[in-house]
Amino acid sequence: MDLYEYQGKDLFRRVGIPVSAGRLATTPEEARTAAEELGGPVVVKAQVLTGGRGKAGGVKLADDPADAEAKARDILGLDIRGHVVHTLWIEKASDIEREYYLSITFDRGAKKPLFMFTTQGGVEIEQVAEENPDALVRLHVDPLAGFQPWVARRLVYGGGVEDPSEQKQIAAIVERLYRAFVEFDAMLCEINPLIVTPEGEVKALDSKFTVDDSGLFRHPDIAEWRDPTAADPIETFAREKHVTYVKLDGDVGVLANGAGLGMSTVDVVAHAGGRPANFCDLGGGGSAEGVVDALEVITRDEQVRSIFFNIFGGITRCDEVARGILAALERLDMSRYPIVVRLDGTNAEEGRRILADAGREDIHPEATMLDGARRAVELAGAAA
Amino acid sequence: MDLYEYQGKDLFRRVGIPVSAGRLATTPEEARTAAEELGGPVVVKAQVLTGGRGKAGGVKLADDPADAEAKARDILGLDIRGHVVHTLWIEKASDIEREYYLSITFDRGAKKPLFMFTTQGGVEIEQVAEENPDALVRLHVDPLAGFQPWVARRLVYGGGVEDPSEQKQIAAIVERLYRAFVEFDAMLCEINPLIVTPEGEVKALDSKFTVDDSGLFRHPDIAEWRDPTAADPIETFAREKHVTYVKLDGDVGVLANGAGLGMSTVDVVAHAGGRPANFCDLGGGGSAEGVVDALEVITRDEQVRSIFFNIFGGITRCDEVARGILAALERLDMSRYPIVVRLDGTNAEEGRRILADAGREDIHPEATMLDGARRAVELAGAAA
Amino acid sequence: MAIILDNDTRLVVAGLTGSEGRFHGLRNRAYGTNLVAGVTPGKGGQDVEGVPVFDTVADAVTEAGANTSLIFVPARFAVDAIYEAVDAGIGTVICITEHIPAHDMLRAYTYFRGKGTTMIGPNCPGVLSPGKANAGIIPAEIFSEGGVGLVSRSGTLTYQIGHELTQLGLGNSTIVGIGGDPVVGSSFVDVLEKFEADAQTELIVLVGEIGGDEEEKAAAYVAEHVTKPVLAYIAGFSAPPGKTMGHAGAIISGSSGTAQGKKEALEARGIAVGTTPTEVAQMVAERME
Amino acid sequence: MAIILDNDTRLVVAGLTGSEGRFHGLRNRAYGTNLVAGVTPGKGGQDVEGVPVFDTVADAVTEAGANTSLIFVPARFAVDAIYEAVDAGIGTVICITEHIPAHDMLRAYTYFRGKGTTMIGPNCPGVLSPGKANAGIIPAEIFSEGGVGLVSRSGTLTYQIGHELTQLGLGNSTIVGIGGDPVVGSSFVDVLEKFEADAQTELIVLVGEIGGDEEEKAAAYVAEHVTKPVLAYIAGFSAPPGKTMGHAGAIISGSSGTAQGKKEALEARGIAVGTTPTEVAQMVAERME
Repeated sequence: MDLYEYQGKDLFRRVGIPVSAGRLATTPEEARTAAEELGGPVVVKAQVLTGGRGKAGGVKLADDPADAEAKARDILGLDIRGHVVHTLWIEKASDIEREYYLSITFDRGAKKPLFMFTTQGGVEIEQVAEENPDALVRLHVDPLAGFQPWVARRLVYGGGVEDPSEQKQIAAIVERLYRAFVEFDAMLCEINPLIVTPEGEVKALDSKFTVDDSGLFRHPDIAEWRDPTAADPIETFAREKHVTYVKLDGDVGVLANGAGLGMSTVDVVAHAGGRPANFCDLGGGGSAEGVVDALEVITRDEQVRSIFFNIFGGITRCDEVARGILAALERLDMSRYPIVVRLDGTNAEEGRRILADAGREDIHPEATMLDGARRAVELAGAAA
Repeated sequence: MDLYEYQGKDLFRRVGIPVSAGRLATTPEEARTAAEELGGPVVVKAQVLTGGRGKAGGVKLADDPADAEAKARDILGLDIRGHVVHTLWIEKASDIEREYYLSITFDRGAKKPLFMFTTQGGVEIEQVAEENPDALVRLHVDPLAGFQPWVARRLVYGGGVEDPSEQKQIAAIVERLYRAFVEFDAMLCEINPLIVTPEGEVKALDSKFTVDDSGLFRHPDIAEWRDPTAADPIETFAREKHVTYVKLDGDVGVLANGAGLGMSTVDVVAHAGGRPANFCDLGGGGSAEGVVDALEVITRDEQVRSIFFNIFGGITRCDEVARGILAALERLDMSRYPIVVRLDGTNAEEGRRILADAGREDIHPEATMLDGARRAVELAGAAA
Repeated sequence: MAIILDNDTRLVVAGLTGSEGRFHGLRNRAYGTNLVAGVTPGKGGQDVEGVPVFDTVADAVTEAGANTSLIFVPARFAVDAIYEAVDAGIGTVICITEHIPAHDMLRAYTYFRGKGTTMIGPNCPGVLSPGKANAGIIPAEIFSEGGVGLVSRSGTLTYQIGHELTQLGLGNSTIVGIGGDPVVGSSFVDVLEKFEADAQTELIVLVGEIGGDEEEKAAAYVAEHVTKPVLAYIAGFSAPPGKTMGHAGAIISGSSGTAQGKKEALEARGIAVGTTPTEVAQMVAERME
Repeated sequence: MAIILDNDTRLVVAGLTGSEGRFHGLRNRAYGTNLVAGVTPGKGGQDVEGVPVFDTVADAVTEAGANTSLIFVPARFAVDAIYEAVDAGIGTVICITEHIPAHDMLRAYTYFRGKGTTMIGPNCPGVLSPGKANAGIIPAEIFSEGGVGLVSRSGTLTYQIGHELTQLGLGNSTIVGIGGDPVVGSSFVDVLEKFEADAQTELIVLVGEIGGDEEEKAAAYVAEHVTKPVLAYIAGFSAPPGKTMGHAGAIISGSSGTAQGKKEALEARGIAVGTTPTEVAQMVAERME
């Protein structure tokens, strides 16, 4: 689960990482009030779960409350890489002397947390890594031994920070960031930029924070932060129905059981010349009711022209899937969708017979995954 | 640092291990008041840093406040294995259905914390280990991975606890005891007995708690608990003077530099037929001032008849030690003590010359450790 | 021979008295796996269709000689079950449970790797050595014994490829589902090493997917250490960046973890990558002739 | 040859700019030890009598080729210095610092043992390989090069025995003070293993003291794995139970850890135990003839 800047900063504050004072606002008027309360110039920042908001005009300096209201009006409703701005973070403006970068991520390859630090902050870290790799200090932490003070020293001295007061402040932030990373089950905590003010104060000017979904049960307060308006509305609906669904931009609806087979099915549809409309994993259980829910989710996407069921039964029983398809056809308006069905594995024959016995013209059985994909692509083309 | 029962129970309470309500008392009157406040029958328990207080009459049941006052009168001032009772812990009496044993210690051999649990509680654990080893469950915890719930299950099921409510309560206590062990830098946390009341409630009826002296800087509140009245008065004085000193029961005062050489010197004095009065380590530095302090400590012991300086100079410089001896002779009343001095290692010749130049009859130089010990034993015998 | 599971496997199921543990445990036994024990705290002394249940894994080892643990307990208790198995001296741990917090697995991984335990999963379908033993949820009936070693991050995709192989008359030495989480107990490299050392395995099929860099590492490892032919399939060419595709580990972050990148890394090391499961199976058949 | 330290030793001193670190570090250099660097955070770029000082151990490894770390920093920072050295790839760590909390060392021990680091101490006098290198506070001038390996939990007692040996014309391969804390990086067994493998060492003297069971373990190890003659001395026969004798580890708990028990354990395995340091030296001289 990705957090908004203001949420990540809330977590930073909890572990003692310095951030600027700020207020949330969802209307230009609230932005004005926030600026009044904060006093002095403020920065009006779009809260969106994507990068590049600065270039897209989502971050603006405002000299006074009236200006804050005007800038808020500009930014609210902006579409930034497909994310519409509903929320603003109004923050006291900071003078910036230098911009650094600090992050800790989950290094899956090394199976260890990885710190990265550079004094070349304020730009994308990938760019630093590519153009000036020596300026980027990378350091792993042993997950059992945990954080040790030398880690902070290696980052700070290795990164070339020379001022002793800065060294000390950054070392403290490094240790606290590790605590945030572990305590909040984070997969990523990034501070970019980590700024030094003209007065020599170091603080986090932005936050990028990703929490492990599997760890959320330990953090009910963070789990409540999930913003249904942030995701695609169909994905939000899918989450409510407990259906694993990712929207793509095509016209062939895809259902499979299992994530790997699901990804492969999407690929094979593309390989057959089609454009998959989604990724959808029925999951291990694959009850008839689950099939109805998944079809309800998929058909919310108005682009869908045909549907391809690709089931390889293991725990999932093909007869159950077949019953689910028939139940959905009764309960939902499925008249627009030809359905291609490929069943194999557990109880596949029974499943095929159930569908055949239903004698419906809109159900198209196919014997293999590849043939099924081809047929679904063909039918989507015919329906377009 | 060993803690009193009431101090250990305070730490138990902090981590959530159930203990009975109680009050401290240092006079019979306070014991009466405590019993009144607690209500009902109480147990009056001598607070001493040694075992076997029960057999010595240091733990008594009192039916009412008047009885508590009487029992307190009996117990205060008792000498239990050389420890005089100054403090009592007045605790609400518990009905005991069963007595178990639970501890966690620092297993130096395995370099891991070691849990021990048995349902045969209430007796010395060494006895259980010897007579009924199968009844004692021993289980290590990996210090980096830390406590895992299965550890508690192995102890509880392995120990043969059958009641599910007891299993659950003990498992929780096991986890909390581990937390106490780590959080308070303990070397030993022992609950004996861990009782089950007739109502099925599990709680710690006693506590034995040893905190690592080197970890005390993290626990200033615990460090303050050190009771100067608990130790031998000369040892307490030595602690104030920062002299490493252990009182023994002989008449040859021993000073050496280094713990190993100190122990060895004590042994060699005994080997030479004498009775060492103490172990005393001058430490690595061995300044003249330190020598004066150590001599002041040693001569507080009225049994001392002669003193043996055994110095092998490494960092310690023998000339400095010699100067310290002469300074002490000037500043302290050392007239009763013949002093045997063996100097070797760094600046030994200069040290020997300094002593020789002083031309004192009460200083007896010897060339080897063994000869020095023999001479000191001989002089102690002559002085007796 | 085969790897991880064989005729010497003595399986204990953690969570045998739960509905999933019972269903799959007994299914594994019905296949011929030597299921010697179950573990459920508080249910020691009971049995599940004749399989004795113990309170602790240590008891299952001492009393029933268990040497392999199959974990079906819920996510919040699964990591504890892993530690328990490792500390009881179990040499092979297979964990089916999904949604284990990544930080918990990270610590557990560091711990059991130091102990030399073979761990498969979590969030995996398990391991099947056809004709010998099955531990997990892989539908054994669609596989037959043979010379193809199959290792995959995914369950159903493995069945799909296995099925295509079976239809071409090819069998498997062992099928290993390493799991789709960010931290899994055994990587492709770990399993490749075992297949390389296994006499029964003649050819290895590696089934990868987007996310992480295990496929890239596997490619490098194969080039240096594997003498047997290796073929591959990668799922997720159509996946958009930044979205997890069902598995917590299947996510493209920035420019890393893409299917195309993995395909190129594999091909650069001479490992042919099939475009569809069907094509991979055909490629295997050609090599095995 | 010798063990732990030899002519290939490239020493970095953690805390070289502190008074103790400077005094002993320079003394070690004066003896002939190849002191290549010091480490003090914030003092990188300075030097101590020509020895370059770095901010981090990693820099000392990269820039000065350090392979052995000698730690003189205060107790509260010493464990961090151990971790730092281990993670910087230092193969041998010698820690003189005393009063390190036992729990901190317990965790550090578990960590560095998993990495294969050789660690000596803490709370120890260091290591001396006469004629080659000295790291720590052992007064090197009283020792000479020879065939006796000496391992001890104590500092001055070691000097005493070494001195007696020197007076009998005997020299040492290496003198190792393993330290007097409850948890030390290398046990007697670890050092015995090295002496057994060392060509220069002809005979081993083990100097133990009350507390713990490392002497008992050493006795068992010698009986099974050591072909060279081993002699021993134990200090603390007159020590009362329950009192720490200077070293945090020197405490008799209940009936375990007594000098008599250790003596008996050693003698039961055929290891002669001298009654005084002088007697031990004489016994060595007899064996070395």
